[in-house]
Amino acid sequence: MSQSLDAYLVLASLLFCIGTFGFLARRNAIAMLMSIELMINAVNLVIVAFGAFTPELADRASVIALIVMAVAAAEATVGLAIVIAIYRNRRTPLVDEYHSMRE
Amino acid sequence: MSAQEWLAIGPLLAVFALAMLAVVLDIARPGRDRLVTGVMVVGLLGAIALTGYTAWYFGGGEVEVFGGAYVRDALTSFLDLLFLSIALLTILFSPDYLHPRRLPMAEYASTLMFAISGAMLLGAARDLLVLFLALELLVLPGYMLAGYAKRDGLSTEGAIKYFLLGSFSSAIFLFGLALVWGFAGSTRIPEVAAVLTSLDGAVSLTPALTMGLALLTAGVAFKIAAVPFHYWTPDAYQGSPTPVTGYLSVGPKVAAFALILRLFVDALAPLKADWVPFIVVLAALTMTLGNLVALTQDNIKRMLAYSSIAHTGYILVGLAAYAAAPPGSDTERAGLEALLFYSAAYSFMNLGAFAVVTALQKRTGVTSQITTFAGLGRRAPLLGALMFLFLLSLTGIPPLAGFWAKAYVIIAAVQVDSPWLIGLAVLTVLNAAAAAFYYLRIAVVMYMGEPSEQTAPVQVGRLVSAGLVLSAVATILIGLVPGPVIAFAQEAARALL
Amino acid sequence: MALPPTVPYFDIAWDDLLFLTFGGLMLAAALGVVLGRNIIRSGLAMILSFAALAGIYALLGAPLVAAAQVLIYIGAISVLVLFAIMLTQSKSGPASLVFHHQAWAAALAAIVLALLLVSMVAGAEWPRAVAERVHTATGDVARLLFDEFVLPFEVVSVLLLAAVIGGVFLAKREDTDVPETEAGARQVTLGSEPGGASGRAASGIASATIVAAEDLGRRP
Amino acid sequence: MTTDQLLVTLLLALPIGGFALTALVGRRLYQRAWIIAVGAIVATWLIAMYLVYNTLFLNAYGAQGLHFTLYEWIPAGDFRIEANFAVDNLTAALLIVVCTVGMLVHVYSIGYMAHDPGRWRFFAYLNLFMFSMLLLVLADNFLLLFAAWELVGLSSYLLIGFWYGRRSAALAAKKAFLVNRVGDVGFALGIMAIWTTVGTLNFPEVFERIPLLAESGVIQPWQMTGLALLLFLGAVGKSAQFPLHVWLPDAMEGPTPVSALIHAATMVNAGVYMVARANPLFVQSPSAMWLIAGVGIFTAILAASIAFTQRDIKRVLAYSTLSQLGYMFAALGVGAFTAAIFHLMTHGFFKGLLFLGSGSVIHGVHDEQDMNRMGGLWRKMPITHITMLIGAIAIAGIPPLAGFFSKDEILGQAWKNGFVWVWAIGIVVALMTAFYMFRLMGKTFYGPSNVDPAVEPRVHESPRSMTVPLLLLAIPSAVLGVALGFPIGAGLIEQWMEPVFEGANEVLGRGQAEPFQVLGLDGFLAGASVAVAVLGVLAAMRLFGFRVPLLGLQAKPRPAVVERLTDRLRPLYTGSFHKWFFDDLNDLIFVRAGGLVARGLWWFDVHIIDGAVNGVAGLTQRSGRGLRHIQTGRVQNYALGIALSLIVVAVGYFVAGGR
Repeated sequence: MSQSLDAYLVLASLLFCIGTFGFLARRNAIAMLMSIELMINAVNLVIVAFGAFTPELADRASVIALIVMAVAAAEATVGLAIVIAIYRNRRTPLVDEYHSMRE
Repeated sequence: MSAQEWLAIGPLLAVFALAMLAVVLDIARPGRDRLVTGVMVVGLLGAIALTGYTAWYFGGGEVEVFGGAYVRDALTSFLDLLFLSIALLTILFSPDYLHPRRLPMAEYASTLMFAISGAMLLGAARDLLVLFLALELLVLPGYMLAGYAKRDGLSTEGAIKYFLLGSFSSAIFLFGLALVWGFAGSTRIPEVAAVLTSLDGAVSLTPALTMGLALLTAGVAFKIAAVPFHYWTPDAYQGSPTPVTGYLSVGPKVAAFALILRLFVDALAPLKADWVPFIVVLAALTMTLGNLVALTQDNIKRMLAYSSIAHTGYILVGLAAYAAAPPGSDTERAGLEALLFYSAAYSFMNLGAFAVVTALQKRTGVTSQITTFAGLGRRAPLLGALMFLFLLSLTGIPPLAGFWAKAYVIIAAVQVDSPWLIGLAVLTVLNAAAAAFYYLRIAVVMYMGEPSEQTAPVQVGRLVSAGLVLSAVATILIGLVPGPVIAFAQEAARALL
Repeated sequence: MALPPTVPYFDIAWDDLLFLTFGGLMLAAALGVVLGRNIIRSGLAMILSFAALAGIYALLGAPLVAAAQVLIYIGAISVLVLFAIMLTQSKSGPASLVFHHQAWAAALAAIVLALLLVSMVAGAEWPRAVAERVHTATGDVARLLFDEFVLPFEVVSVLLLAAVIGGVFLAKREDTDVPETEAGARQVTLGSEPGGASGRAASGIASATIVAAEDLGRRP
Repeated sequence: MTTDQLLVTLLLALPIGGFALTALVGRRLYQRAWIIAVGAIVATWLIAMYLVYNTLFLNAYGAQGLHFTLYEWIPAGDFRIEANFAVDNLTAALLIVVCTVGMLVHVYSIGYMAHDPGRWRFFAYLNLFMFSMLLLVLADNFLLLFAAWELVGLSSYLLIGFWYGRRSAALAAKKAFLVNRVGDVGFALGIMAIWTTVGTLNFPEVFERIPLLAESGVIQPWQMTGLALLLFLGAVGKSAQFPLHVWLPDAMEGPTPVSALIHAATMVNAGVYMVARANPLFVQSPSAMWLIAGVGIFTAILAASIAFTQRDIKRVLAYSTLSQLGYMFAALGVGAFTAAIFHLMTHGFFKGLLFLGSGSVIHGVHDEQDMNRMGGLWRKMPITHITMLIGAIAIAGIPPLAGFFSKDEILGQAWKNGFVWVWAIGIVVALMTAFYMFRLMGKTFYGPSNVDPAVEPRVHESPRSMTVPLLLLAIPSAVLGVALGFPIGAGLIEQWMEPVFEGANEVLGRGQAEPFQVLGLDGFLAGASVAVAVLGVLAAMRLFGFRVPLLGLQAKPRPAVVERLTDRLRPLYTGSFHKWFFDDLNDLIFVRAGGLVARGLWWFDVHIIDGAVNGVAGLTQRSGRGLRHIQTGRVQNYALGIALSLIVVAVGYFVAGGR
């Protein structure tokens, strides 16, 4: 099982969908952000898994995974900064209460 | 690295340098907004000159840098010039909006430069990983620009909506990239294309590629704001500070099309028969819904947001024409040319329209309701005339840029011998006609509406005037003498095929 | 001491056991993240999930990635997230309503997406994949980073710089008093005087901002 | 570039240069803002006349005319589009009308707009319009024609809305633009269809290949009909035919010279010109021709019936224009292309004259347009009176003035080509035309004065810059018919147009026109049209008054009789007076229903997810999770929309990938 690429991919897919669910269902901006982190981690798992089972990708997968982590860090920084900024205006982290613009 | 290679990445390095210079200047001389603006304008003009020189130096040839991850060809130069012009115009339009609201220029300029460098990198990347990074470098600063008026509830609301949905779509896009990468075994685009070509249509789509394509399609459709992935656009556009809205409506959009060119047209071209139906459907939905909803809007920024969605649809028609044409045909190239030409024409006229809104909002407290424009034709005849010009071009009236852009796209679609594409062309014509309704509505309000009492005179700053004139001249010139732009677009399209 | 080749009684390989343990832990923790009613617990569950993922990376023979996972995610991102949670908690404690009312639809969408993804993965063939796991040499990774991937590496540094510059601006507290907001100025038309009306109309949001700022200032 | 090519280029360069210059420096010329614009147009006129002389009289460019390419728009591949122009006999005929009326309107405007502070803008727009119109008649390919088509629409928009401070003017301008836009869609689609079927847009090549393609069956008859009808839709919009006629009467909100230039003599003729230009295409589809004839003659009678009861002098003329344009389309439809162009020319002159005359009247009575507040003006405005009388006789179709020849030609051809019903309706329209024109004359110039007593003493003849153009226009209105149309069926116009419509006539099976027989069918037809015209004139004279001082002829108006007639025909009167309720109908169908559809779709966009979500929310509440009512948060809705779309796309790929 641990020797099969498919197993890791299935695992990653499930993690991705859990993240998707969290993103679609949670009201808290930070919870949504965490869900996105889960999704990105799922993709990273896919990348590392490919590397582990494909000789010419083996080293490259590690590099790519590291870079994706850095991107995720940058994204988290920006996201949290925006969350803090809007919290100052609205006093709530609940995204569904930001609805001044619609239609 | 050889001197040639340094020259090839020169424009990109220049923009990076500008981004950092803005911050350094602010540290050395805090609060000197005009200094920052001046340095940015001069720097961007220099970067434009450098890009022009580079384009001339390399001509139709191409140079690969970083072992093939970065390429400087005609397409890169075309897009670089376009992005740099967008940056220059945005910088010109911004101080008049930021200053009265006490928003600092340095961080703004720096963030904008980072975003532009991301856009430029998107147009030059021949590596899946670089494409992803460039995309993030484009959009992350974009989120921050959207929320730049951080004390403004609407701005931060737009930013968080844009950020959350954008990150969601980035994750989807990344998943797609990973699957394609795992299948093809390389991040380099030529190698990916080679692997996909070797499939040779025997098995058209393996399950892995199917899912990869689906995720990638959804990802890029979000970035260009194609219906039904467009939901973020109106809110993000309405909330953002107006000059940022102008930038968002062209910069990230054209850059996302650059991504499409490098990814779908370059790497995934062997599968184009598989993805073209989705482009056709997206184009049809996008232009129709964008136009219909724009008809009902009362907020000018929101109206222009929906209108920009409609324009995305028109640009997609060019892509569809490329994808539906038989490989290697002239028609194939015509589609790409139309896409590039439309992007260029659209950038100038749309930025111009937003710049007029920005100019009106120099005074704080001026809303972006359509009533803001009431009587503008009499209060500020020149500003009104310019707005009218941009609106006419957006409507597609000859001889302005917008007319040829639409004509080009339509002709490219019609040339493809396919009922679907002809249907799409017909739909484009119908949509272009319908669009006149809401563009003219603004014109009528401008010339007919009664301005409210005690209207203060409209004052247009020098920088904004310069930017407006530049946009107007570009809109008129591209319309009157489209030849050079088309020739350039042709060369750029040839670089892809 | 040598372990038996398979797990006693269960007759599965040790690797498989680790895989199941880490995988199960990761998914369970992830579910905890999205389902947890208390946002702080969600944050802690996320750390657990990331840690389990680091274990899987190690199992996959990518120790460098595993190490980075621990350092970057658990060390940096999670802490950042926890800080943000602290900063944005209203005094009434965790929101009593965790899910948006479309949670059912969201669950349905996620399940359909999972079905699609899993069926794809099950049916997929990867032309380059081999049956046996291959191991990564850390030295090669470093070499690649400065050779084939030098451009991405440089771009990442620019990206982080951009994020920091913008992020600091957005998150830092302002000393200025009256915010100029379009939301506040909604009812104000073109003709009104610049100072008075728009300022008055915006005062609601202004006070909210000031309260928020004070509140933040009081926190450790 | 040869001299002639240079001249054609100048023909375009002068007006656009005049536009640019006037726009730039016109404001600083104050009272003399007209100087550049009028100078440019006079020069244009001289060049145009030289070209016309070369083309029509010297036949200097051969039967095919002068064709040349100014520059190539896109110089590569099969994607080539050129800026190419042509001057042939048809173009020359149009140049006569466009340039002459255009020049006279420019001169007239010097006086008419003398007191308007925005006059520099007006002259700039006028020049822009002249450029567009010249581009339209000179263009030698469909795309260029389309560009000019849009440009005349734009300049017409600017001119109708010239007094944009008036709400009605701005609305009329918008209406004109948008209604035209509907027609343009058809035109654009037609051009696309030509591109796909023929593979080129250049006129000579398209018209050469079309008959061959039709013969070989590459283009099926139904496709040909569709093609023709799409193009015709464009013509319907621009030339204001039923049902897109609604914009023209409203367009009278523009300054009167504009009405004369654009809405009588030039732009509205663009549709007629285009159909005539594309005659090789239209003759391939008999059913399309039949429809064109039907639409034309229906518009003619509809508009004439409305003109009966209108009170606004310009509106009467506007409906009369519609009606005459209807005649032209009827002529095109029955295959009488030459007659259509002939009528286009004569109508351009006498309707331009009538409009300018009405402008003079309005100017004289201080901006009053209601005919019930005029009367007795013949004595105070003698030149205006005489010239308008010439115009009225011309349009009524009384020989030997211009209208008789062209109108008779149309009616005669309709009968001879087997369209007796067109002839029958046409003859009724002729009766009505004569009647309402002399109703206009009676109410305005004869009869007792109803002018506002405050204004009465100050009523005066217009300045010379206005009366001279009237006099100059009266000449062609009087003699053009004889000059071109006599002898009937073999006049100059027939010779000129013969090479243009040769192919079409061949397809329709027309041989050489037979000589006119006074005692045969020709005589009967001519007699009939003269008879009805005279009848109409006499009836109007009896009811609304008449006076010819030299001959001692005079008649008093009989308002009582008019009143009685009106009462007896009340429903007809009401219908006519309210323009048969077309505007209300349009409002109902297009504005209301269109708005409804748009709103519905907008609602769909905004609420579809909401709706689904709210449904789910209701379900959730019932299932007892105790969720409180929350306001709808958008981001999650958006995200769900994106996720669902992703699923649809993925499923789509799975299904499509299975091929």
